[in-house]
Amino acid sequence: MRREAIMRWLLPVIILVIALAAVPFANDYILYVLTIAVLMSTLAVSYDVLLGLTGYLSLAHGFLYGVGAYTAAYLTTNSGWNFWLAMLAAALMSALIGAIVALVAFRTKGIYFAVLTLGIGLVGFQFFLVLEPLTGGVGGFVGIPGIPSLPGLADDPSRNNLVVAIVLLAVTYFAALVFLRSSIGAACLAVREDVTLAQSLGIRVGTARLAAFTFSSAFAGAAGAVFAAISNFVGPDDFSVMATGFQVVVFVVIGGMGTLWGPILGAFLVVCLPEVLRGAATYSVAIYGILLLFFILFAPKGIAGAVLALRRLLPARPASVTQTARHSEAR
Amino acid sequence: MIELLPQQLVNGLALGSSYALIALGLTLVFGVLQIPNFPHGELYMLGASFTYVLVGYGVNFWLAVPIASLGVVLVGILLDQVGYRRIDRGGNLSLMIAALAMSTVLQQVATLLWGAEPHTTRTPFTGILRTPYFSIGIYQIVIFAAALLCWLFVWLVLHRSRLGLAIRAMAQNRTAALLMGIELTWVRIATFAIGALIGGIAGSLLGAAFPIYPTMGLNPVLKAFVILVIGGVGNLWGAIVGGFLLGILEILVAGYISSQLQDIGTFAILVVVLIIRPNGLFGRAEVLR
Amino acid sequence: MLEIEELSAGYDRLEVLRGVNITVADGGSVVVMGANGAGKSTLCRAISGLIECRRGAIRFDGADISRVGTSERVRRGIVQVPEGRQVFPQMTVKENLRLGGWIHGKAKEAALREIYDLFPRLEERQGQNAGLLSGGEQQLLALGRAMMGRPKLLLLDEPTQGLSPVAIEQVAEALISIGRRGVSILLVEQNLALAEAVGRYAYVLETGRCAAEGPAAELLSSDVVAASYLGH
Amino acid sequence: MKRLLATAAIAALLAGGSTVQAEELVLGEIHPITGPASFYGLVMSQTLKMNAEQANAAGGIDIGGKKYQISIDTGDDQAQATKGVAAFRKLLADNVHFVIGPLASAVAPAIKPVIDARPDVLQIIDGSIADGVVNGKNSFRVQADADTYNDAAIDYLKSKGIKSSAILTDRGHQGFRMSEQRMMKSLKNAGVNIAAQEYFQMGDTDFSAQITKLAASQSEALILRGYPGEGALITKQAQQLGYKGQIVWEMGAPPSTVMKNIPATQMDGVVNCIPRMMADYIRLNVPNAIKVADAFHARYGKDAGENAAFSNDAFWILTTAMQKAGGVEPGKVAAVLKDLKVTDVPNLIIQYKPQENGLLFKNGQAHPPSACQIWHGENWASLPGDHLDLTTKN
Amino acid sequence: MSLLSIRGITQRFGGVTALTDVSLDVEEGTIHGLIGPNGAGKTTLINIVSGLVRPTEGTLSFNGRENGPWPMAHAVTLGIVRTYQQTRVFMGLTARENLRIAHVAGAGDANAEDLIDALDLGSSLDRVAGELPYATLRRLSLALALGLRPKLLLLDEPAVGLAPDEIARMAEVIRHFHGQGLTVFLVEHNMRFLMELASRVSVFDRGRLLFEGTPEAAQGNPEVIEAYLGRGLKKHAGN
Repeated sequence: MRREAIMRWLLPVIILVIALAAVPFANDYILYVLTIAVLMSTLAVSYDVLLGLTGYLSLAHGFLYGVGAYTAAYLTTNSGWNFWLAMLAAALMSALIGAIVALVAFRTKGIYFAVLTLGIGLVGFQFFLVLEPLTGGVGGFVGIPGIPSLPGLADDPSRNNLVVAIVLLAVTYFAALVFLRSSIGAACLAVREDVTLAQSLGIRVGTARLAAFTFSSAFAGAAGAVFAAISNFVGPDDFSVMATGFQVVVFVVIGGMGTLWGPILGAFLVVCLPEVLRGAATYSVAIYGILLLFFILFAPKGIAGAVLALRRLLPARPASVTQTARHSEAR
Repeated sequence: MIELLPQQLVNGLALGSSYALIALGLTLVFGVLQIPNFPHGELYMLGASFTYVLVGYGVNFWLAVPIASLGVVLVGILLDQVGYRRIDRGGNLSLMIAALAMSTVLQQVATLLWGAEPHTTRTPFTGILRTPYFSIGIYQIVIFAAALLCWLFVWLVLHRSRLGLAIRAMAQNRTAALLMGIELTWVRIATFAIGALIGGIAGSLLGAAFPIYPTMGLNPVLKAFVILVIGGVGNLWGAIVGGFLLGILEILVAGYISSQLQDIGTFAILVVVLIIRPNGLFGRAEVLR
Repeated sequence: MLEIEELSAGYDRLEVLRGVNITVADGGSVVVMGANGAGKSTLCRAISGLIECRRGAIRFDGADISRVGTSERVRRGIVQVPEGRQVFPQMTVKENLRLGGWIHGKAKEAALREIYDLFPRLEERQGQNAGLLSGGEQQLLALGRAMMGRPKLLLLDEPTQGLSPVAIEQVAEALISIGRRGVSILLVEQNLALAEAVGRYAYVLETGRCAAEGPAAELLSSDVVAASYLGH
Repeated sequence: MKRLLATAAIAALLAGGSTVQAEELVLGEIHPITGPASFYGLVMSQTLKMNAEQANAAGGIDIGGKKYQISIDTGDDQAQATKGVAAFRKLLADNVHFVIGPLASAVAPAIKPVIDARPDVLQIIDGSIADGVVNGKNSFRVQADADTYNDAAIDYLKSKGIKSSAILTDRGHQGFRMSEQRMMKSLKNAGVNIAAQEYFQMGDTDFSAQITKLAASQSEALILRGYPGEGALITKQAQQLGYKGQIVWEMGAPPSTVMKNIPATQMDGVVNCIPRMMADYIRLNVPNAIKVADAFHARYGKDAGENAAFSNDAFWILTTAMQKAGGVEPGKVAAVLKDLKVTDVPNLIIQYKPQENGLLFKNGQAHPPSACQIWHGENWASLPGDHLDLTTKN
Repeated sequence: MSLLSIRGITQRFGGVTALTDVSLDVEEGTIHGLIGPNGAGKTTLINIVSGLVRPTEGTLSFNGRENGPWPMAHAVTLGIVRTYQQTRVFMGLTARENLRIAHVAGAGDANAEDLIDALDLGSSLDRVAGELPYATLRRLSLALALGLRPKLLLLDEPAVGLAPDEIARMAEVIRHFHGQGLTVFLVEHNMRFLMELASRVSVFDRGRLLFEGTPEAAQGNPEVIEAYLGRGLKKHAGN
């Protein structure tokens, strides 16, 4: 079996085992940090379907995550929906809005695409502030019901949260793998690598990109729904371009674009490192920047690339679904 | 409300000239080297911070401006040599990510050096010009003049100097420029130097009117990208006109629609422009005509 | 003047030149013929330093220049008229010419005068943007621009491509007059007529190697070239 | 196996050790120690640590007959919600049951659900003026609420007989935005006409569109609600655009911060209506204020800043309540807090307005008195007739 | 019966006319060559037939359907597939992934094993395309097109840049698939290669159809030779 494929299955299992093993022992704080790391991994995996698979740099992902969070918050709090139903609705809502954003944004490419999605992210953030009846405005959305207990975890909301987050990550990850292996996933790869060639192979470029963006939005929305429920409160700051929108880029680039499992590592590193380094936090943001710069300059395939290189056994280059950033010219 | 229009238009022009000043350097670098120099906002911030430090040491403001700007030039060249040069063939995505990364790093370095707390250089221009129709601060006139002068400066460099000839050649056709014996490295350095110089001057002057803090460049550079898209990539005059346009539009939105929608207005305009014209309002303008 | 020895060069995976040997004597004019894909443009790009030389050597005036940058090669006197002319479309004719002499510092009027004498058409159009010129005029401009660099060796990459017969004649005339001034010429061409008009010595390139060489008059009138093109 | 035994032995030793040192009491705090808001948060944290050092140096605090050495466990929230929740949960995981903070209005509502769910935790907010974060059961606040800020300004307008006012609000400021409706109502009740209402955002540098409109409204007063950085810029631009009425600030605005964005002369006559803070009490010669300020300066070599008073008071209110409860059980301490009288607490800087029966808190909210100051020369000065009712023993 | 009929195609770009009133037919089951000097408009014609660019004037009919040309995606579903003069494969993906994309994009009924064998890609499947030797890349790019099971394959200089032995191999590959019933429209500069394969050639010069006939006839046609070798500066000869 090829190394990349091994990693693609092995790594999530390792993370799952570690996380689940931690569940019975960890304290509230560790559970919370792990839950956030798992949620951010979900977000990173969903974003990798867009950035890694199509090569388009969108900065509106934080906004779509927020759409999911607010949708679920509103439905569970004000309309009394069941959480699971609300999560589904949040995913659909994010997918819908994501599709609209995509229809607008894919008219452009390259820097224009990045600037446009940045603009959409900023406008969206402002909407969270302004649409007070729906979002609570600057005060945030308060009193969001927690996640309903899974069997056996009734008296332990923190563990319950982590388990639900892990399940969501697993679902997202396998959905992403299925997406990647589907004909649309193949079409996305083709679009990323060479739009003209893809067209001449009869691939419907527009459909492929739209599907990737929508897929990515839907799972961002689901992650947002879980975030809202575990926090019981969401405020606009959680979904700003410079916070979440930029951070997912960091996760994916540091982790390794297009591998799906790399971004999980990236998210864990970025979320957990500052917690481990609490106290040295003054430097933490600077460290993100330096890490990001380091990876893009010297290891554009991210941690995943480094892991694969370490495990290099055959003289041939690793077979991968990854793109090296160098091949995603002219988007 | 309509009787306020002259004043609001002046407000818009004043705001727009600060945008134009910042957009000018960004569009130059993008036009010549196709690099989305996101850290241009941080060059602006450094211009302000250096001036603040110098004035703090008792240096005269008008002396501090050029010294600070030259300091920014060095940082600008460094950005290119450290960050962009080695991924020049890496494609758009790598360039954009490197740009975002360097932007963050510079912000953090500034935080470590000067703290997150806002500072201000004591303003040397406090006067106000009042007319029956509008009033305007002297510093706003200075910024307005600086925007036009910087544009003129860049224009003169590009069109009246040997270096400018080389820069324009490189922007229009890299291969042919190389065959003229022009060295890409020097054109890069010169372009980044000029871009950073303008960014530095912008920060240096605006820092005398506005608070100075590590993330102060974020908003302006976002606006500058909007201007870049509206005004046409590499179109210097477009940067000036686009800057004024955006300034006036923002003021009109805040003044006549709602000050809650000021930001939404700006970016809604961007979205609309890009929907109608995916390559910007003035198209993918002739690079550095 | 120019000695190319066992030169190999290409792009990424693709090796286009596979051990090419070419010599241009002082004041000589050499043509390199070959069908598309034979490696003619690659040869030009390798000589001017736009792509790196993988194996073999390029010597110019006795010095090995195979590791020297493009700019330095221009300074030493190797000036290329690139394929497709590549004028700077949004600059005036005069600015294009000034760029040709860029390495020699501020362009002197006398140098411009010389070019205008050679190509009076350019003087008429000196204030116009180069992008607005006709194909033939652009080719003359590219030639004039190269001459502003005071070349010792002028490299021409298919200067007749896409030109009308009249324009081709103008180019031929210009090249002959340039040759008379003692400038060495290396002309890469598909057009046999121009090659015959300009070249003294000829090489035929096929799939990245020299398939034949000899005095132009003999080689070009023989069937070798036609065979290479038409596959006889 | 040997190793396992050794581990167990160490664990037992540690457990034994902790019973020996039972007199150690850990107080948690949650403030932005890093990040953009660290400028405000750091001094608050330092004040708490200084208080603990002083109490320890004096032999500790006597609670129920035991002398407790106080240690401060710092949670850095970086003024961000998620970071704040993590920091807060870390404190809880460290077995901390008393938390002072937060400062940031992004953090306070985010940790509120956690506090509501943990009756064994007691929180005293010393910074955030956000709405709806105090429950009066296990979460209290010594900082003023937004209404206190608003009422101070309204009282000022009333006292000057001002009949119309324009308002300019930082629309990203949780406390000011959420209290807007209540403020409108109070203004109406006070007979003040709201001539115009506009917004800006933190980080904005150009306010000319809004000011042009506000100036055209010809209101007698202009109330600015937000942070002093923008406040100074707005004041400057308002003068430039010919605004003639009285400018009234609602912002914690130390002179050093104000001066950074506006020449002193342009500030002349601006009135700031806010709860009294550190600098006011120093100016009004409150002994504790001077004592803390001097100690702070001696300890850290810099000024304590405006919010130090709240942190200082939170510390003493909490420890006093523990003493009165005779133990460190959060539920009991909270019960004491509800009945705590202003005069019960030593070392207070802020001269809290006693509520019914002299109580410090009403529904968990303490009431720092507010007052207006006017800018003269290079500094804030008391308005004529301003005086202080000393309500606490010192 | 002709599979492809090109009728009156004219293409102008700005002021330049790249093709002038071109009409020609490609018979089913043939290898039809297209030659001409640089700038003759050969690639432009391929671009038009494949649907990459729309012609200024003119129509196509293909396999009994009128009213072409069709947009690229549609053309592919009708069975018109092209390759590019530059090597175009998905450089960042493995050969296997490249083939999977073609497989997915096509009807999915292509026999992948047959393709891999015929194009000798078996040993390169798990290597990233960007690292494969040039000749393998050329075959891979051909495999991508063939994976779509075209009726008509438009080949734009498949042998460019190849060494002589590799050219022979390429010719073999084309013949192999031609033998399976594929119609090929072949633009090529390498005349020897073309002559070996094509049963009929069209010669273009400056956007016009200059000659049509057998390869041998083309080689002997004075007009063709003139166009190709560009004689016409006789007066300078000997200068």
